[in-house]
Amino acid sequence: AQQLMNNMNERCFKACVTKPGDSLSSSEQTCLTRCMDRYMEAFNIVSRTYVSRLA
Amino acid sequence: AQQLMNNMNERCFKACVTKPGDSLSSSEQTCLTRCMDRYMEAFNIVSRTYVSRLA
Amino acid sequence: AQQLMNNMNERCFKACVTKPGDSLSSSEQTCLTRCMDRYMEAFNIVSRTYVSRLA
Amino acid sequence: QTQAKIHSSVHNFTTMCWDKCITSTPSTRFSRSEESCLVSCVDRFLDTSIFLVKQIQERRGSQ
Amino acid sequence: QTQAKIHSSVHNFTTMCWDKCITSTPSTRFSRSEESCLVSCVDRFLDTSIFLVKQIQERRGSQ
Amino acid sequence: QTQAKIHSSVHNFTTMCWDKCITSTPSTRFSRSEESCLVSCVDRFLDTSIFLVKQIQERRGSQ
Repeated sequence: AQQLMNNMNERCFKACVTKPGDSLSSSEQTCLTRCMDRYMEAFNIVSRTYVSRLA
Repeated sequence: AQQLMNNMNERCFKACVTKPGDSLSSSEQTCLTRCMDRYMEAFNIVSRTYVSRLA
Repeated sequence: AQQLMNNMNERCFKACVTKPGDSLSSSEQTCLTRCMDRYMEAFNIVSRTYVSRLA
Repeated sequence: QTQAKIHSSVHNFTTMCWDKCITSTPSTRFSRSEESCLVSCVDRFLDTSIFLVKQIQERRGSQ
Repeated sequence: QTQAKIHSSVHNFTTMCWDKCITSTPSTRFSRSEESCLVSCVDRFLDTSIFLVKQIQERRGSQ
Repeated sequence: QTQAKIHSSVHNFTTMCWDKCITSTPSTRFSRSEESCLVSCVDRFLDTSIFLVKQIQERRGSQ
């Protein structure tokens, strides 16, 4: 879970906080919440696809 | 050899399969074969150049 | 210190030697000297900011 | 293949395929093309590994 | 947090924030915007980590 | 320098110089400029390391 969090933090920070300002703006926070959901979904899609190939 | 394969796979996939489709197209396969040859050639050039500097 | 040198070498080579030639040109050397100073400054800024958050 | 190696591959594939397929700002859901890109990215990467290993073996055989 | 982990984080943040904030050829000094970007990059990255952890905890709580 | 460290450096240089020098789709052979870029990339990277170490030593000496 640590690895997932680290990679997600990095990707979502890169995608959502393009110009770091004085605080996380509300639009950045909205983006981060969506990015978190999408990243976990991507992880599940990748996991499912990979495991189905190993079977 | 494992490290060489992993790096080559990653670089050649990136260079040749820009939009992953339903299967590897024949043009993607041609690109992969060339990329493999070039990557090994690059590895040899780098290796030779580096070793000549150590001598 | 080794880690700092490795990361600095990589970043400054990327920033200053965009088209590697027959030797390091004087403008590349000037760029590298500046890049070294800026990289160390960046390291200090990041270090200070991070430590102040941990306190 | 051990459990740990599979896990580490899934993490690698997720970051690699995220970088390849998700180029716009994250939205409330994946577009159809983003989702199919993620699936194909994993499948074609595995195909690429197999393809390259076969190429190497063929050459060794023909030497 | 151990000393070694802090050190490794500082190295990671330096490379990540350098890549995000320093886009022009290195000069005799940082511009004001480069310097403030480096500071904000570290602060907002830490905010992002805290924000995402909280989001996950809230969801777990509401399940 | 041990054998293992040299090996690991060759892998690092190959990926770094590949990314710097090979920007078009791989062809049946390297262009002359790609090949000379690969050689110069390794040589100038080693020069850069030596140059930066010297700069640091000079400053320490003059303090």
